[in-house]
Amino acid sequence: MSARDPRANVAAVGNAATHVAYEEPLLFERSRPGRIGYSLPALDVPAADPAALLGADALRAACDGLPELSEVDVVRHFTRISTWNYAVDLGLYPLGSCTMKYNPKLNEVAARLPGFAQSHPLQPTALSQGLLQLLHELERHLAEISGMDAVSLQPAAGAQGELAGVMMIRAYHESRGEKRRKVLVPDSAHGTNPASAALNGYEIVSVPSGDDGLLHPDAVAAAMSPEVACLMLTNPSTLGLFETHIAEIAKIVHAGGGLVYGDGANLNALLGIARPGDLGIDVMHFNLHKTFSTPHGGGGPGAGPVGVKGILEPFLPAPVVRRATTPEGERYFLDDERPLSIGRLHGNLGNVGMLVRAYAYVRSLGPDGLRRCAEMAVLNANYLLARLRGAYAVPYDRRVMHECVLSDAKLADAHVTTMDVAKRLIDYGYHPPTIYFPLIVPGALMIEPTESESLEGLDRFVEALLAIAREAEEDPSIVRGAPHATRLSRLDETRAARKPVLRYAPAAAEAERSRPTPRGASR
Amino acid sequence: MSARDPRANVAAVGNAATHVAYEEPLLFERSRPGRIGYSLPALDVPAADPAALLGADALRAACDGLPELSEVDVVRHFTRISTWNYAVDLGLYPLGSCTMKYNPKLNEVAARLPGFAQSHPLQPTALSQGLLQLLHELERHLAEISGMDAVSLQPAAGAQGELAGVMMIRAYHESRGEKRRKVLVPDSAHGTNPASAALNGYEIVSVPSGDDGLLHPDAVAAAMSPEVACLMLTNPSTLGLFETHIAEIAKIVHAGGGLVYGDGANLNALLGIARPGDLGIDVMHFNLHKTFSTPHGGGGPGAGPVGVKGILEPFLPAPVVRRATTPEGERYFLDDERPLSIGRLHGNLGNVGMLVRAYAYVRSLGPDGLRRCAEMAVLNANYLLARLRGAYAVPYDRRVMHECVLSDAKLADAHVTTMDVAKRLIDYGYHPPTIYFPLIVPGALMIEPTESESLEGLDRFVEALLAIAREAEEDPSIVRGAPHATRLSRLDETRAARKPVLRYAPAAAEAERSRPTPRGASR
Amino acid sequence: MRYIPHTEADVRRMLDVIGVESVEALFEDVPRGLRLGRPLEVPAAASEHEVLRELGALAARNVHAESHAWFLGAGTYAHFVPSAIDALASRAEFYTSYTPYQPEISQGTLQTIFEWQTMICALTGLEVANASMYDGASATAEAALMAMRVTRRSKVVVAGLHPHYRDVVRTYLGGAGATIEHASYGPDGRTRDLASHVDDATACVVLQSPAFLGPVEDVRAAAEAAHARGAMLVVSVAEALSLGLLRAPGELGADVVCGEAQSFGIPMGFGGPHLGFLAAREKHLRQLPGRLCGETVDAHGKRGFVLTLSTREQHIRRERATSNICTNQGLMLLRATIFLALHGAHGLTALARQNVAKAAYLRSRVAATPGLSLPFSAPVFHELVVKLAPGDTAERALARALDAGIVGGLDLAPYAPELGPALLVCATEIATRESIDRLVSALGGAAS
Amino acid sequence: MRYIPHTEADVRRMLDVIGVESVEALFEDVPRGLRLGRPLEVPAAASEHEVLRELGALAARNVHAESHAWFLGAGTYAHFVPSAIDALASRAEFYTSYTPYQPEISQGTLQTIFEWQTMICALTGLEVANASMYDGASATAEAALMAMRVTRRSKVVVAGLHPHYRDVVRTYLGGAGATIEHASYGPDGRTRDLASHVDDATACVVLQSPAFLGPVEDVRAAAEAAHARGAMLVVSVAEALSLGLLRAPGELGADVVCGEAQSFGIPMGFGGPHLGFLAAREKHLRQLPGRLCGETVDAHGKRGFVLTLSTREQHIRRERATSNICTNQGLMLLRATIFLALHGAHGLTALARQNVAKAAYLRSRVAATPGLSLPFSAPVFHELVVKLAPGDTAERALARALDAGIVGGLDLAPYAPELGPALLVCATEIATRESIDRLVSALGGAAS
Ligand SMILES: Cc1ncc(COP(=O)(O)O)c(C=O)c1O
Ligand SMILES: Cc1ncc(COP(=O)(O)O)c(C=O)c1O
Repeated sequence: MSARDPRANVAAVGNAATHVAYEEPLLFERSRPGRIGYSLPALDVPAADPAALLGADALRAACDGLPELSEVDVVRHFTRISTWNYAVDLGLYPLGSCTMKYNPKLNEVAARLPGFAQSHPLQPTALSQGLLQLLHELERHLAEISGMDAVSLQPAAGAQGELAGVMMIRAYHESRGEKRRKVLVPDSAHGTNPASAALNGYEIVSVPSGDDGLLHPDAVAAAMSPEVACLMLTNPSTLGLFETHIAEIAKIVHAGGGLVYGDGANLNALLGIARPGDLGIDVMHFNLHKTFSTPHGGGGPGAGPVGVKGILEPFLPAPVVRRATTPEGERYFLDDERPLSIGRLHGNLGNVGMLVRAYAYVRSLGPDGLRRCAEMAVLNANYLLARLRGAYAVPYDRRVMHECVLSDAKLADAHVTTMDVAKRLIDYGYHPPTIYFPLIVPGALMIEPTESESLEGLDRFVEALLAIAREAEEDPSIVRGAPHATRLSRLDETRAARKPVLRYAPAAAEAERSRPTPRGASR
Repeated sequence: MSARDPRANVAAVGNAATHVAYEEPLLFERSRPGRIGYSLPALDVPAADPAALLGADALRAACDGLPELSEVDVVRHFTRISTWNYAVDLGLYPLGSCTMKYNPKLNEVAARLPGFAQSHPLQPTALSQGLLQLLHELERHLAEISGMDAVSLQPAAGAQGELAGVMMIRAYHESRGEKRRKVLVPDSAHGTNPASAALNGYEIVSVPSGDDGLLHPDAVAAAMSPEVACLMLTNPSTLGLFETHIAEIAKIVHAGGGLVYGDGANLNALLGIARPGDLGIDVMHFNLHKTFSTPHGGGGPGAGPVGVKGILEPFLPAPVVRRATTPEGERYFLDDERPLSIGRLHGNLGNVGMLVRAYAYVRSLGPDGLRRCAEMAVLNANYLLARLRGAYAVPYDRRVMHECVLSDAKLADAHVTTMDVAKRLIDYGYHPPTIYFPLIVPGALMIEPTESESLEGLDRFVEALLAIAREAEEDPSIVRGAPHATRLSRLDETRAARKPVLRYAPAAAEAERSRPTPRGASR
Repeated sequence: MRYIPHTEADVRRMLDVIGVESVEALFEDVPRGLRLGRPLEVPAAASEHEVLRELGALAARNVHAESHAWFLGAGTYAHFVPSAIDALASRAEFYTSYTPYQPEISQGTLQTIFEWQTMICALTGLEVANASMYDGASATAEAALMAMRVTRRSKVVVAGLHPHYRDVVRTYLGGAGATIEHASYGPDGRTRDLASHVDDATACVVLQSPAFLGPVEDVRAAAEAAHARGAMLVVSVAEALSLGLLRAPGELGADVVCGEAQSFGIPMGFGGPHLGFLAAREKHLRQLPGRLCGETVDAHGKRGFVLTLSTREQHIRRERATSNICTNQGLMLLRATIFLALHGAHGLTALARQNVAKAAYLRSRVAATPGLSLPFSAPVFHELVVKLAPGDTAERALARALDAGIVGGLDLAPYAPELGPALLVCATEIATRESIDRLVSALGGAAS
Repeated sequence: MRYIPHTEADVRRMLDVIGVESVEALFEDVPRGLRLGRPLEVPAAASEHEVLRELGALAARNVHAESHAWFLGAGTYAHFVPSAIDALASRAEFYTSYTPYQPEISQGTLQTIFEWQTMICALTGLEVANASMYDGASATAEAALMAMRVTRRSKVVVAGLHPHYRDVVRTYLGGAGATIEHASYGPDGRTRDLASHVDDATACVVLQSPAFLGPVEDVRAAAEAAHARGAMLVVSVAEALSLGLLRAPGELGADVVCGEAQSFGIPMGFGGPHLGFLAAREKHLRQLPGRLCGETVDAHGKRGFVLTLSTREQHIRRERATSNICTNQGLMLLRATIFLALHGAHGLTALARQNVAKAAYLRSRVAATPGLSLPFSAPVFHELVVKLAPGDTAERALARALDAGIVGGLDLAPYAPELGPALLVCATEIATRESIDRLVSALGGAAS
């Protein structure tokens, strides 16, 4: 292979290769009239005439626009396109802030038990005692792990947990006759924080991080006022740093009558080490799809339970699961008589299937295992930082927790960007890290290895990143043109946004594909 | 892409691409002392000292040579290496004689029901009535489909079915005081036929096929003698041809006191159309992993039930499943009192998990669906033949059944062989057909599309084969050097056989890899 | 621990590279006084087999749709799930991947989303659909918020809504200063006098059809009532399967169609994870909440898909985003897309017709049973209200059904006490004639 | 039919290309008189849901290891199967592929086989292992045939063998003109006087250890007895897990080690599919039956794997092949390889030790229970014979156990009637102390 062969270094790292892959059109392009992929039992009741029952005008004859396919077609379609995805089960998936840890197979089996998967949220509670007990125990475990007093499992993801949390804060202030209008959000925060606060009608006040990347008490004090309902902070922060001033900051907010919301996305770093509830946080969410190993599913479902201190308990989403000791033993029921509750957030009790998985995870790890997660996650992140420090810029170079944030500053001379490094990593057989976040780090590469990665796995990943840094110097166009090993080369995101094509339309698809496309139009 | 780019035509056919793939060492190379991938419950009985119980000399301390891995390692290892495989769920898998039809997902669910998967072959039959009923009904369905009088589900694959069948033939003759020493096997037969007969101590007499590829009565008559225990034939034959003289041939064998064994590997072509039992066949095997959709599993497990006419029933493998009508209703039991039985072939009742799948398949298709399989399988094979006839040589060009056999005769001038065409098909996104079999066709390409393939799927496959034929003329080295799109290029099978390395040995592996390897050493 | 690969030797080597003495030292930034200093009080780790046994025992203490004949719906429906769905959704490439931020290595997920968006547009009769919401309830709340943004009005009229959806809408809209008005049902069970609730401050009418109590609503009339005052019509479909038979609400005038697609291949799962969907007209695209997947090309002009228009979203727009949603219900979207691909243009309609036939048979049996009655005459899809004999109670009727191996429906007392003792009963394609007969005789059993 | 994609339009176009009028015409080579001419008499097609319901009902009519506490072994063992195994073996790339004839597109399967061969060599203490046999019984038969080929002798002495294995050996060897001699067990339960059966015509001794009735046999002594007369020693291991603790038979003198690896992650499945294995010394490689996978390089010198030495096999060697086996138990080999990878060098031993401890506890409880007795003193792995009280019967004892929710073992009457009323009882790691206590009290219950 020549030095210009984009596969040269890749082969040296020994993690990636190319292999035959399969093209696959859209379902609609595979469709043929009359093909069938389903079966229905013979109707054992008199056939009803929907037109007579519902009026012909209310009906459609068929679902035009849906494809017609055999089961074979459908199975192959999805099997083939699945192979275009990267996945945790294929390797290191270092998306910072996302905690792409291993998703245990045991959890998948547990969640599919018919007594969980085939049960109905409205069946009488006497007939769902097993599930209610599980939910109640999971609430207790999460409360213990976080140092909170009570937990609601209803929120379907972290952002909905935030929404619930801020709502409780609002309800709390309102219950005290206070109308506070502002929420403090550090400039390093995840976008869901301000968005969730805004959904509550709050005005967002951005609090700048200090030069060391940390949130400083004086910055919070400066922003604090009687208008402030709460501070939303993330600890460890999105820079992967433990907010060392958290106790003092919480004191300042509390002194001003405000509350402290904790974004629990990074809880993995603290399991068994420290508890948000002990750090001054009044309300927080958990991302069970991060810390508690439930799979991300290509974009969900997740689960975002919310935990609160006692003062906020009356405001928890309704209903709540309760346990009662009766003459027949422990009984679980749903309590809907919650006059101060912010109300329901979910049509039912939440993403229960994910809660079952998280429960299985807590039971599998126990106290020692949970702590070991935090320890090894932090060890991994610090090891990566130590090994990459020379080749990549480290904007805030200090001890990190579960993730480290690098940048492309050193590559600027070669006109190689974080985007290029990310895409080139794909050629080396890795999913890229989170990029361009947090926003306060220009060209951020946010790397979270999680505890699931072994030393030699990290070493191979480091080799890839070091090789890319060398390539950036020696042959930057290889990096800028990446990925080279994928079925599709770099995709034109600008074009997608400028002229949105958001669904398949037969004619449009034809025209689209015959239109000459300018090479290199993508950034 | 230049004309020499091996991917050029491939892209035009639109079936294949290359994509990033993942390298993966052997389990042993991933191993690290102290890593753990299992969990055991805490021991709830007194710990036993095996050395005291069994004697220290009888024990080992640990299983040296086994790797040490975490669950994460193991999951990734097998997920990664799985992506190097082709599969029915990825596309057309035209292995002739193998009937790589779609493996319904329903069958996989059914076989995993705990009442099937977790039950024990020796539990009292009163506690296995559901399974025994299923087995009994499957026997009846197979008997009806094949026109046989009785069926044993014991054989674990086709070859074991053959073994059982020939054993019954031997037992039959012996029961009549006859010691016949020969078995007639057509030259087009699968290797298991002579091997199974030889295992029975028979001498094999090869019967030549006629110029039209068919077995002719005169050839059989010429080979027939009182020494002949049976003729083993395959209908449709391995050339994909219906043996039109079968009735007359059977008559000749029967007249000579012999029996006719039917290799049922190609039964798919006859479902609902004609029945081996009506064609003069006395005993046959089924390959449930071919005709009845059970998955091939990368080399099994299969299931090879054997069906017999009444005269052979007493010789069936023991035990057999029986039904009795009792005052409490139908009851199923195992009958082991079979004095003439050839005995057991399997430690238990056979590959029951595969039998459950086959049962689900028969129930899903019903009489019409089974016949439709045969019809569409035959339609597909004839369509392929019609479209490929121009570009590839057709040694026996006549109406075919479920498969067609081509050859590389037309490519000889270009020095392109069947092996080359097969490997080049991989670049086009297909598994190659069966090659160099049947042995009577030099350079055979034996293509069995099965009924699972759609018209447009066949058209794409035809385009690939036509493109390869063109390449063979225009740029044969591309074909000879194939595959180009795979992680590994063509493998050196000669070297593997000359100096067998059949297990991993750390030192050997090192030495092996550092040894310079002659390029182009493979054929 | 089998999920964590580190050996003690690994840990040592890594600490050396980092240059610290101990793992403990890595946590030096955590002030001592803030550390936990004791083991967590959660149960000790159990082995895989023990965990499965424990969970198996908990699972066994819930009735479910395989243990009992099933007539309980009310927003969560017992339909058959083809086996291919779980087989495909269990591919690690789908379920252990993240949101497809890096398109070159996520085309499997992205193409699926694009296919889903296309199918939801076809089913709703609208032009743009997003890549899922948490569930039908929050999708409905987000739809109302969207209408408020589009119209810059703050009143929302709701009709026919599942009471839980109503609650969630109230919760979500609390921060936006909305007022919510409920239109009630008339004697036939359908929403009445909708127009009287709509005024110039009305952002939208949110109409559920089929309504919570079963009736298929008059979407066209609702659209006229809303549009007459410049309000939008949001149609919420808590049973997406009904779209297989009923005319697309978009064709009848709905501006936004949202709802719950659990019926498309997703197990009931004690209420979640399910699958919210939301579709709208192209002109409102910039106000749409949630993720969107769009078509584009790669550097060689080959078609591919990317997440797009993320300037609407929280990670770019932050407090000015159209929603705070981030993680959504991706894997459920995959399941539903597979379901729709399997059923296709005709299968979905055929399946919907079976549901209608089962409910019609149930209705006829109820009508013929002394003691039971049908309070509403409006046509239904697969769910209807059954009034019990005077003096009977829903609890007793359900207990009789349970004795017959049947989960018989929803006790309406907490939701519609005005109906007296009544059940909401749902008959899907999985209800056999025989089980319907047994149900009806159990429910009517008070009379005997 | 959803498995068959052809539309009527497709069929028409294809017939046109072929140049025939009808599908029927394609079958013109099938003489009219030989055609069936009527629909097959199998039940009409059922929908997917109906098939699953029907099979669910059939499945529900079998007891199984999740419905009952389990002490029945006798060659098929109830062990815990880690969840990762089914997750991985359910990958379509593994289970819907064929035997890896085309190595460039089958490396996943081939590398797995190579790993399996390596691990079986490690466990047996031998040098070459094949890619599986149908089951332990046929593997044992094939091993005996192999010994006959190697030694060119025809007498086979069997000892300690599972009666079903014995039957299968007899069946397989019938065509080869072998004579089979049985060595019986002595007072401690172990094989006695083995040497007295071995003579110069003896091809091999086939010794099962642990023996069918439980005792761990003296492999070294058996090797000496066999080798003394130029015969080979075949050790058959019906419980592969015992190799996790017991010294590798190859180290003790066995020439061939074969057996059943169902315990390595394969469900009992009413007896199959299971996994036969077979290992031997390198010098006998050319006589080995079954498929072999070997290491090689590709055209660029990169390591890869292929099926090799197929000149031993039926498809090349035909009637002179070492075996007729073709399709074997590939997917079960994958499961077992995953199982061994998860358990590894130490886990397998730890698991085996738990089995020993459970059986030791069972033994101690039996010894302490009036009425029950232990006929044999030889050490066992996890299975042992329990003699019932005089006057009791195995059937009654098992019925008492069943009443207590326990499947209590194998009635030995058909297999070893000389023992009187007795059971073969197996306690694996899944047996809890509490269930062992309950079992023993149920078995001893005749006394009370
Ligand atoms: C720091 C942080 N906060 C909040 C969220 C939102 O969580 P979810 O995606 O579960 O809604 C994320 C997830 O990406 C996050 O990284
Ligand atoms: C014609 C024919 N006969 C027999 C067999 C042997 O069947 P099995 O592989 O199931 O043992 C095969 C399988 O390849 C075959 O194609």
